[in-house]
Amino acid sequence: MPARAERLTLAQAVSRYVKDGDTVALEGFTHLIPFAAGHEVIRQGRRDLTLVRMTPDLIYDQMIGMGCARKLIFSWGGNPGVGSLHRFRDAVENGWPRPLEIEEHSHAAMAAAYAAGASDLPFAVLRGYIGSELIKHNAHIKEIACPFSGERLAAVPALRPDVAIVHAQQANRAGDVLISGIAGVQKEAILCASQAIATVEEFVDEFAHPPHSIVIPNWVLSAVCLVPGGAKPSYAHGYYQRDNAFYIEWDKISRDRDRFSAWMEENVMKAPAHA
Amino acid sequence: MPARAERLTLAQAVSRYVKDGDTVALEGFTHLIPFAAGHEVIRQGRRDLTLVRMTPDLIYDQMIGMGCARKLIFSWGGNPGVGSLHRFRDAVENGWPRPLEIEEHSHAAMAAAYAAGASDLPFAVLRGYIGSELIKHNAHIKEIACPFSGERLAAVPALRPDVAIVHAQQANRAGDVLISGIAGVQKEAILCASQAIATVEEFVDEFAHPPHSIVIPNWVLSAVCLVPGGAKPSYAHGYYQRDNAFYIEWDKISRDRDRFSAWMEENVMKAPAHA
Amino acid sequence: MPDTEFTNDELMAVEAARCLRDGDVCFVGIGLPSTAANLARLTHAPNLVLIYESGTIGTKPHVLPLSIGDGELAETADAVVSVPEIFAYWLQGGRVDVGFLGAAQLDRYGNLNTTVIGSYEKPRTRLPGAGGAPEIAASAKEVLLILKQDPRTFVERLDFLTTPGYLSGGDSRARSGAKGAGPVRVITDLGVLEPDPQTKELTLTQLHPGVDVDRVRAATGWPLKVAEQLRVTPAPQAEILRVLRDLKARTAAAHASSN
Amino acid sequence: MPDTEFTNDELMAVEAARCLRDGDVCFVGIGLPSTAANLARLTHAPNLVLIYESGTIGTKPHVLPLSIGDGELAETADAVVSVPEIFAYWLQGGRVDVGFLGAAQLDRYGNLNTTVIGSYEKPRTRLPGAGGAPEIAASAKEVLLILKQDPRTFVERLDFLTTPGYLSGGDSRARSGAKGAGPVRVITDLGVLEPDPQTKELTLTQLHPGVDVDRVRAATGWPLKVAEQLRVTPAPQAEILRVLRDLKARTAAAHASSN
Repeated sequence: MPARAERLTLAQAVSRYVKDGDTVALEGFTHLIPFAAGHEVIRQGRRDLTLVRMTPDLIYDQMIGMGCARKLIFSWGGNPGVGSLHRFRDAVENGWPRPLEIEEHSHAAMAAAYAAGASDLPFAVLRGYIGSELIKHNAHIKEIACPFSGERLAAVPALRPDVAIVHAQQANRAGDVLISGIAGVQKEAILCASQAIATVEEFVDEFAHPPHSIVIPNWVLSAVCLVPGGAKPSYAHGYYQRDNAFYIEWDKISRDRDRFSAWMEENVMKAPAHA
Repeated sequence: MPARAERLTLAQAVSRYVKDGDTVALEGFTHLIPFAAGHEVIRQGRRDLTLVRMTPDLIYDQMIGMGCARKLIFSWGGNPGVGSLHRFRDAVENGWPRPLEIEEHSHAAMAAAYAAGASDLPFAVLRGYIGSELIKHNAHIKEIACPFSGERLAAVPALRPDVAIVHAQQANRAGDVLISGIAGVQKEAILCASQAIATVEEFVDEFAHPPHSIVIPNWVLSAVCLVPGGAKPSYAHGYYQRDNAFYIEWDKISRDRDRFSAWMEENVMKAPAHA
Repeated sequence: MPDTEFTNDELMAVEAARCLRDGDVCFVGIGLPSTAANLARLTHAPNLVLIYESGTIGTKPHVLPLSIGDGELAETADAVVSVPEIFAYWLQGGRVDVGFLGAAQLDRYGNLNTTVIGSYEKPRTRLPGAGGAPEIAASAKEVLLILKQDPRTFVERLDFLTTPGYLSGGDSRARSGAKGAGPVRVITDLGVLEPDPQTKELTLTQLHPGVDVDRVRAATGWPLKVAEQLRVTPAPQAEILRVLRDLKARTAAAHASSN
Repeated sequence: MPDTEFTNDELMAVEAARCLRDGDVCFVGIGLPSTAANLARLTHAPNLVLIYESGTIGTKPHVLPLSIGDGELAETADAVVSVPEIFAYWLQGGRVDVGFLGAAQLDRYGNLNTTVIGSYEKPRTRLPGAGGAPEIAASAKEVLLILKQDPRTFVERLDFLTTPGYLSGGDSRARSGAKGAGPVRVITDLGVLEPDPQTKELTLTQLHPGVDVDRVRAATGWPLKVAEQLRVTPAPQAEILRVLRDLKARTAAAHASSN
């Protein structure tokens, strides 16, 4: 019998479920990026994490720059609509603050790898990587033949992180979680992980079931944490919009190591944990 | 550029898109079974069809009994909650009205094969058929090794029917189709087929987006046909309930070849086509 | 019927319901399994999570569905997903604690036949086939079998092995790659059989009230192993019988008026 | 700016929009592709179907999204699906007519680099990486490339082949298993390049107004093939420029007030 999602503070949930050396997936495809949870991981000083995310975005740029990560599994590492992720680049190009191993995929492969993990399959099959040199640099991309036609396709290993963290709009009293709008790979991230944490904007008595919404049952979640604004500066459909200005500003903040460190000290390290 | 769903009568749609010898999938998992479309296929006298359906249900019992089918690809061939499909049994056991070739799967494999077809993959992988003698009798079940772990899994070929037919609650003016409630494998059936026909209960100006609903865009459908009651005696969530009494009665009607033939003549062959 | 009497079907449903722990995730089929699972949910296991293969998760039907995809299953569900998803993410994904299965034939290792009587190519009786059973049997953490016991069902040798139990016994299932434990209990109209911890051969461990071992042996098509200590199934309590009969009456009334 | 003048960016957007046929299904990225696709939808191609990789199908944003997953994309979509589904059923499934791509480097066969400048292990510049590009390039029926032309971008030899164009030219793409036709047009700030029907080498076929061949050669890192008959890009009509500028103004106003 699975445990029911427990209502914890974010600090409790991170402390209990995210350990040094874990493989951790904070998902949310542009929408509902779990920034608050990532900041809590930084505050709690986690190290040697393998970070998994299709689009590392600012949250992984911050975690990488703060030295949390040993390895990154990803498919597109830019600042969307702006340019580079400077902390990611500094780690890859110069090993600062520590060398970062990378395992690099395409979006299609990573999405399929999450789905394979959720399905408890060891690998995913796709028409992928045709002609791409990524195959040469990633031992986790192999060829597989169709047992019926002989056709050659690409295979990638399933993603099976220790912990997945997502942000969602609502939880009900039972701890079921509602995601509305763009749902990305959040369901797959939750279902492929050993433990899953959801932070939510609010608790409600009953879901209104807006169009384009999905419900994640409480019994596939380890913890649900109330964290209003937990996706800022990304957005939460129906709650607040994306802070595009901050994404542009991040380009300046993150370009310089000292300015980055000072900003993180001021805005993350000294910020109160969500109670 | 794909063609947009054309609004046709059911007779026109079947006449245009269902040809003798075609592989045809009428899907709907208990809910929204496209009975009216199946009846139109019978009335138009199609022959040598390969019928694909997870649960053949009464509609394929009728099509098999009327001699439309050369082959059946399926995973559970019973009368749900009642017992046998007598026309299916008579075809398999006695070759009446003609021999029926069968390709038999489990539900999990057939669902995965539909999804593989929708994904334009040549095969699907699953943890399936462990210990089952179905493997010995179905050349379309093979073993495949994980290229990373070496683990052995089952593979089945993707389903790629010539035509898929589904029934849905609503279409809008553009020809987009709304399915609400249990959605089964209808989206996959539509997307894995070369042509797709949807029959609908009604045309509406705008969808209300009830909970648990999905929208199929008009540009993956060949035709949309107005057929109120088109799923009877199965049900259409929000429109009418399942005619359980008829499912029980079918056991008696279908047990005897003559009674079956008389019933079909009276209730299907002489019934007016939906205009 | 007075509260203190009960039918075999009622006893089977009550005994099967007793096997479910509150909070279990249960993959349910139509018929006795659905009755048992809903009975458990309405009595000692209010947090039982019911999944039907039509894609409804956490459904709480007020009356028993007659088909696996009845509308009320969707209306009262926490989530409704596609059929490919229910089999891939939820069953194969290892999220199901208990799967219920029945069969036309069962052998001493709990292997099941729902495919044919006679040969596969020229069957004497063509049965419905596999449905979800092979993967439920492989992936659910535990399987409960519910079927009436007679020598045509409990056979020395299956005509066809549709769905794996313990295969050829011993560690053969463990070596097969199946993730779940297999059939941990067979609940019949005469008693309960459980696999021997070593050989995995189904062994009579419990008798229903008023049934003796000879009667069970006579209803079994192989030389039946019998446990040294036999339990007797407790008679259903009045309260659970009342809930069961209410559920059945509600169901009958609802379906009679459904056309 | 008066209606008769226009910037290079505007010309690129207009020229890219012209390539889209009404009713096409278009897999769109952020930036110029999104501008071009929405411009086409608001002018000659009202039935253009826009798919963003965040899972929005048939979206009709009133203003241009700044990220691939802006809320308005979901609000105005015909359907919103998961990211695994958008890549499996819709892109890989062969439902996309036109994919738009850009890149940091492009070679004469339309192969793209978005991964690194320098070596992969010790990159001089680490770029964002593949994203959806390799599978868009392989699976979309046609690919349109939009990028500004200069010798650092249009290179003799890619530092890294992230995404396939025509690979080594000739029939090498056809033999690769890629289902789509590949990059049928490269729209730059100077003109348009198209693949030679046989060799698949990108060939200058069209010049923007006021640009001459020498200027394009100077902006190209390989000896550029030039078609015998060069077309000249028609200047944008006043109406399409008005629509484009309205769209951009609406977008700027919306995003300025979005915090």
